[in-house]
Amino acid sequence: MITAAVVPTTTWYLVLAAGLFAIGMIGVLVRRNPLIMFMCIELMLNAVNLTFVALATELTDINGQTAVFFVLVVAAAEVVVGLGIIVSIMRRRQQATADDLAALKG
Amino acid sequence: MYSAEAAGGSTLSFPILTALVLVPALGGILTILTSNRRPESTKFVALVASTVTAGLSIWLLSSFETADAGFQFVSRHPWIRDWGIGWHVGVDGISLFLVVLTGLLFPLVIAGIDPHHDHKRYLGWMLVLEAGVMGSFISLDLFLFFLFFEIVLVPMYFLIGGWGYDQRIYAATKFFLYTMFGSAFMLVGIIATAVLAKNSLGYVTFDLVELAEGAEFAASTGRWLFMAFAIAFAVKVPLFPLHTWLPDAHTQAPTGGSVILAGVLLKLGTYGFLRFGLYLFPEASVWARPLFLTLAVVGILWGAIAATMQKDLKRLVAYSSVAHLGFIILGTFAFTSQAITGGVMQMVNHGISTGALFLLVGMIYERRQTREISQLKGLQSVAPIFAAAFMIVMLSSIGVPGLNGFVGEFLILIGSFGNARWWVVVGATGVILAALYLLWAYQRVFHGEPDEENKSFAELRPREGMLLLAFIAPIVFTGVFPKPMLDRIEPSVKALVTHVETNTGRTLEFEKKEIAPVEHSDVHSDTEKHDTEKSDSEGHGG
Amino acid sequence: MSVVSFLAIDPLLEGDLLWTPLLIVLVKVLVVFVVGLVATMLMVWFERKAIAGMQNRIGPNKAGPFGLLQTLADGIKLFFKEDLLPERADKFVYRLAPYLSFVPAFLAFAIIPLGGDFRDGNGGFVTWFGETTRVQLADPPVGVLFALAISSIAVYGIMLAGWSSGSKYPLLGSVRASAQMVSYEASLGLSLAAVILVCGTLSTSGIVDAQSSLGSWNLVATGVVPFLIFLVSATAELNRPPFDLVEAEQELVGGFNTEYSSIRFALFFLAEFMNTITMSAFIVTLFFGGPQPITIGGTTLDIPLIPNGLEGTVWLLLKVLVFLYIYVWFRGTLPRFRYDQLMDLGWKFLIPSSLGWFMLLAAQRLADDRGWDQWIVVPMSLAVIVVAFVMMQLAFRASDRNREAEGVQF
Amino acid sequence: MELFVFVCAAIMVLVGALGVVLRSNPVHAALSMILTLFGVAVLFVAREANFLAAVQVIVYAGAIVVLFLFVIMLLGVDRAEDLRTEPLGNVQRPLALVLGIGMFALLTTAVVRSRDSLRFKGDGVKTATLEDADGNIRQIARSIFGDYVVAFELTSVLLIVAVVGTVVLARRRKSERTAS
Amino acid sequence: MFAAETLAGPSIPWFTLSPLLALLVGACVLMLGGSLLPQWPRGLYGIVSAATAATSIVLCFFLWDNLTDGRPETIIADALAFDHFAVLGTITICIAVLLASLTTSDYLVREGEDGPELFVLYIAAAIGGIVMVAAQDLIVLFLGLETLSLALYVLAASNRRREESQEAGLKYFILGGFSSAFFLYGIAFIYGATKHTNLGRIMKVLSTEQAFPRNDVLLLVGVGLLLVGLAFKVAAVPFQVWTPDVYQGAPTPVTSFMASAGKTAAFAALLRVSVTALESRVDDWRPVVWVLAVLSLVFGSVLAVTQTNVKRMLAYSSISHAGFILLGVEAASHTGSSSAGDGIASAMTYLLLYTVLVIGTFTIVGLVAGKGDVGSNLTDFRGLGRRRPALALALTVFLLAQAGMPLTSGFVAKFGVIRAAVETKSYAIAIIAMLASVIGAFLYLRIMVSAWMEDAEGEDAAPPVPFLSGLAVTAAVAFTLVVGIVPGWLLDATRQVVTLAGR
Repeated sequence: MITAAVVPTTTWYLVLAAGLFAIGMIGVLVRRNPLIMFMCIELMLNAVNLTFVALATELTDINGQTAVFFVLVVAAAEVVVGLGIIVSIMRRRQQATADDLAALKG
Repeated sequence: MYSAEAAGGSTLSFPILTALVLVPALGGILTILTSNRRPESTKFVALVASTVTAGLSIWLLSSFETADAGFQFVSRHPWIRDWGIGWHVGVDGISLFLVVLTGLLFPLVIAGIDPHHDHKRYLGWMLVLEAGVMGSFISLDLFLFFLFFEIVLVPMYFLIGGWGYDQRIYAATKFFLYTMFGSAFMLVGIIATAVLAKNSLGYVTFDLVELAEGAEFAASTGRWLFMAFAIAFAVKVPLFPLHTWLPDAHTQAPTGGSVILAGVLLKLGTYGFLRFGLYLFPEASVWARPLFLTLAVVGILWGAIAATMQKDLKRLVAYSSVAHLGFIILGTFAFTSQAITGGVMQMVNHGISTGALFLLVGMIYERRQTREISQLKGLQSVAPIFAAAFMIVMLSSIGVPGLNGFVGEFLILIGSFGNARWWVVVGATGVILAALYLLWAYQRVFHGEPDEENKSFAELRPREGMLLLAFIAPIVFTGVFPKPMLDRIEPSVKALVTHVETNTGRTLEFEKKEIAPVEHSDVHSDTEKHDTEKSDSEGHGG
Repeated sequence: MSVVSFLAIDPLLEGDLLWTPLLIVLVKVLVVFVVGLVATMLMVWFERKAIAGMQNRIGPNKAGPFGLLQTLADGIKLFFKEDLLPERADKFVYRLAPYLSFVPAFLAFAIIPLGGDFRDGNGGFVTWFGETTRVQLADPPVGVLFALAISSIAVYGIMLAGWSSGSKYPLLGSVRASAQMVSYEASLGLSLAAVILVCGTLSTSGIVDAQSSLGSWNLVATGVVPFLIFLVSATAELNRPPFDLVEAEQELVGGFNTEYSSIRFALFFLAEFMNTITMSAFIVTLFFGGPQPITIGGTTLDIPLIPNGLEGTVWLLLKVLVFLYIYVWFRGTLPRFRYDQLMDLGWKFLIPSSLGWFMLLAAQRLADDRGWDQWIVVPMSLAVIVVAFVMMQLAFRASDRNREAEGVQF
Repeated sequence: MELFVFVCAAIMVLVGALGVVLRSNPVHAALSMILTLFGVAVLFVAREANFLAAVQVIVYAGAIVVLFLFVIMLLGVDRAEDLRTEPLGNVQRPLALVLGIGMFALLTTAVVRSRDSLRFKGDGVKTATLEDADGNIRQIARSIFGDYVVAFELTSVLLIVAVVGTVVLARRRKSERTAS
Repeated sequence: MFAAETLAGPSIPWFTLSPLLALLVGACVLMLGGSLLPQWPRGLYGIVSAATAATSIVLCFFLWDNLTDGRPETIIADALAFDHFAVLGTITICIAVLLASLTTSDYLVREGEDGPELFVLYIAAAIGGIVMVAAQDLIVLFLGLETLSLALYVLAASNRRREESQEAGLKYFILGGFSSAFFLYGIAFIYGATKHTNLGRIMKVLSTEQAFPRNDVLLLVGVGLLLVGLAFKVAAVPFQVWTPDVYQGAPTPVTSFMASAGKTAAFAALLRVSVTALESRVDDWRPVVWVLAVLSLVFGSVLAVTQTNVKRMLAYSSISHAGFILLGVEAASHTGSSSAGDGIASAMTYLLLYTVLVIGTFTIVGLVAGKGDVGSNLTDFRGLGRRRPALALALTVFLLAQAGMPLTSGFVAKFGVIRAAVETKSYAIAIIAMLASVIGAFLYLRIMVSAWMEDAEGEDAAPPVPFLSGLAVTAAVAFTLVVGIVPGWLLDATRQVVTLAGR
């Protein structure tokens, strides 16, 4: 079978996570649909999770994994609240984008 | 010299200074609490409070030990122990007459000038203002001083903004921001002073006497700190080029406000220079001397020239204030006891005469609803007594011998001629200019044939006459017989000058033959002069 | 290595890869897949036949003996039908959805112990061709969670199918179905938690291993309540009657798959029946000892003639059949729920009850560990539950009143 | 094998993430996100975090994205937006790109530069073994109920907030309905 | 197959947690009561909520006394710190809950609504905030932060009749989530660099590590990300973009709560993390704080002046206040000097005083704005001095205090931080701060001018000030003045917050 000469190290994971984080960040900055922006935030959280898990193995310390567990809980709660807000605002106006929300200037 | 133990030559068991602050403050609160439906009760309360204060200040004057140079009636109580802040108050010859002036001016203003609307709030603010001013003059704690210094802003702001003329809000805001801008530096300076003094004192304190006598700063540190204080005072004085708020504030303020502003508020700055500049940072103030002398002279000339060009009578008086205060600063930074004594005298004199001038301008406005010089004409023929009163006050302001203005100005010029000759020479032209613009204004307003509108100009009413008399009496008395005042001022001033001399190791006094001190600082080093210019330009930038 | 360990902790895959074990694994995969398909076919036949019996009909009887090949025939027919693609459909998702529905159904089956010898501490291992293994496609260490994860993915198939059809009825049907599935997943998970609590492991083979005798079947060990809740939730999860609102023809035409036809429709159909089988097997695994033979008081009912290695499979089959019959029975007898009743049942009854029961078990467990007096613990926990229940009922009543008085929508 | 898994998962993650950012249709974006989530879950498994992988799928794929889809479908915002006409301004998009790349560069530098300095080691992460299949879970449990018990209890408050918050946001009174 | 080993959790000092537990009980009572008894008397929810907070405050006083004898310690597996710092923060946040509950009660009446939800959210947010204040572990801190933030998002969006409110909620939410991600990534990096999320252990690791050549890149990037996250929460420039919109859009009582409790918690966390865990890296993060402080001071004040809406003005002014508090943080960073503690003490004192001030101010703004928070423009304040002299006077006191006038608590607060800065020889920043406060003063003057010196076009009959709001305002004014006149006791007390647990 494949005798893998190259084994992905922790750094690979961390760089991948960094990439994911950056993509999420760009997404938040360029997209104007609040739902998508929100998804991008979730991507960023996922990048953090990946970082934690990769580090936990590298440091041989379980607490990194525990942290991910809490992040998952937080993400879930955040989604509930965030979608609640989005629904309550979009129920008024379909197709609201972040730029349309201009009742508040700035 | 000054020390906490030796202080208090005259001891009263009654905490008279504390009372001087508390009585008007409580009066102010009481005024606010009086019923809306009975305006006369409001005025009564306010009058009682201010009169009691006046009485107290007279009592203070009478029990003042003439020969004692130290602080008297000292009262000390810890307040915020954590920060080394205490209620430390006392008066000496320098502050005595300012306190008395404050005590006497307020009842006159309250009794004599009608604010036209919202009496209750007006009187309330007036009394709070009085408390603040009193507090500033008697504080011997840096923190306490700053506190009162700032508190004064609020009532003054409301007085100008609430009862002033058309541009009142602009003027009030300008006044507030300028002063606060200065205080910002002062607060940092105060804190830095206390904190840095910890190195030599071993503990943090804001006590003026302890700091002045005990703390030692490196020369450069002292200079920075001094400049921080100086900016605040320079704004308040106001010293050129920070004076631009003053004409606006004076012009837009209600008459009462103008009188108080000119009478006592501006003195906070000049007093501050003496008390917190010279006393606290002798070395630095000697170092900064050329700068301030120059600014003072420029202020004198600028004020005079600007006054000449004014069309508004009140603005003219306001600019004359700038010039007068330049003299006071000139005297202060001459560092001779004569000149400083003259400066202190002049503070009081200016308070009285310019206050009276504003009062008179206010009366003109009451009658004519205008202050434009061009609109006024020939008032002398319709209201001769009024014109006479105006004349006396104006002459006092010019500094004609026999009236109080002369004594102060003369002392300043004589005292500083020795060691600040060229500045004096230039500054003295300000006296001539003052005569010029005031007399010219008088001529335009009072001489000639009254036109239709000025025909009905009413003569001085008895009540107004009484009020003016209260101003004119001290003008004449001091002009003829200044000795009692000088006796009380001089010891403290001498002590102050000695303090400066011992701390700088230089002789400033009694070197009138030579222009030594000037050379002194010239000789001192070229770099130092350089520094002066630098901080000068920085002062402009700020 | 670690990836492998997730899919199957299997001695076969430890160390170097050799051909024999790989072959065994491949065979396992193939067998499970084929058995799955065939079982589905039979299940359809079984259901039709059984319901026909209940309704005094004959049912399919033409194709093959007893109509056994009817499903096959239907399948072939569907396979050759035209594949319709609605114009307003989101083409990619429309094509993807059936697979999203079909694949999880089979994946979930992978973790069910299909047999093996669990007696005498054997741990379910059997030895074939000199290799020791489990009769189970994969045994991930988080097996139960894996099942939950898979079942939560199954939602997507339905949801996306409805959405991508580009038509209102399928959309409504799919939203209904997925809401229903998400809701009941909560109570499903909570009753599952009771099992995990009692067994102390997440691995399915571990759970089976723990149920060595009738008394230690989780049905008994957890008290019957979690099982009942699980059964009800599972039925709802499967969108089967009486919770088959997805396909409420009167309201929604045909539900989420209205627009589908041909082989894609067949895939949904297949997935549904496959899910039923998987769920039954799962119930058996969790609560009825899976392939464990029935053991009462140390006496094991031994099926003669069948070797121990295969006997487990037979037991499993028997037990699963019971549940399959129960599902058919449900279908034949129970009327359909109304949607609000469905949600009320799920949120207001099943979830609180399963949570309450879980707490009770946990308290029990704690008391055991710490050696507390059971006579105090049990009444106290019961009292707490009763109080909570009463309060909840009061709250429901209050909210009903509010709804009427103020017109609160929710 | 490891490499293969990593590369596959990484591609899933990145393609999914790009899909979220670039796809114009919210539903497709959500589906892309599922791809990413699965990729991350696979990577979790590759890093011995079996429990987390399962939880990741259950919570994210099973609940979060479903909620997203619900919202998209309920609000009817599922039509594709034209990305070009998104009112972004001329500066913002390149600026965001630059920022994002800068962030990526920064983070990458950080992790690469410090790859040898991760020298603090803990007590070890238990992997699933034949003998102790639940080792990882037990370890996490010990950590949650030991060192992080406060955090765990706090999650209850967090969830209460979420629930109460949703009630606040969702509840409508008759008066509002008629008003709006 | 029962697990052989039983789990022995950490011991839990119940009494130490009592303020938190009291809040929790209060929230439960509100929720249960609210759902079980359909018709509560109006205002009762608010009173229960306020009483809960008051109980918590009282318990805090007991704890404070206990601590005076004992030493600060870390509790529950070192996850929470129990020290004066934490107790003071708890008191501050509870005061915010107390006052905001009172005013919210009237707000609900004004809006024609009722219900316990907002109060539950206040209390839950407070719990999150208190945990942040006491958190000795980054993960715990993060959860506290999220609890607080989520509650605030909802609160901001809670007025469903006003679109601005919901927009505020959405904006706050998106940007808040964004910043949380940064914060969390920072935690991950710090964890990577030190293997710990516990502040005390991080500190130990970092301080013992100094001996051999160190590679701090990961740690520093982590700290940077962490600071970005926290700077978002405290609304420091350049991470302030959300503040004006959210402050303006959110219901006014909520704004006041946000500005007080939210800021307190975030700043306390910032202080604790930076001073405890990152003590040995002060030189690295101090410049960041310095820059943040200066930018916040300058931009907060300058931008405030250009606004015409009072809520927006106050939002910008709160940014400027954040700059002031950062001044304290900066001072606290000079850990080597003997006066670093003054930074901590002064920042915490500032937060306490600002809490009361800002709630008082916003309460009055809310009362003036009236139903639907419509009238919060500067023009709406015209003639307030004539219509409602008492209210205008109270507003004046608050504004003067915010401007830092002597004899008000605002002066004590500013004096404290300036002093701390000066003691650590940060003269430049001290002067910038004072100048910023001058610019800020202009802003407060504008409001005062509107209230006192300009007259409204139409003299409408002013509705009376509702009782509970009046109570809150009176209490706040009294506190502001009392502290301004006799601050000694407070300073004596807050001096003790310097000793952080586990440091």
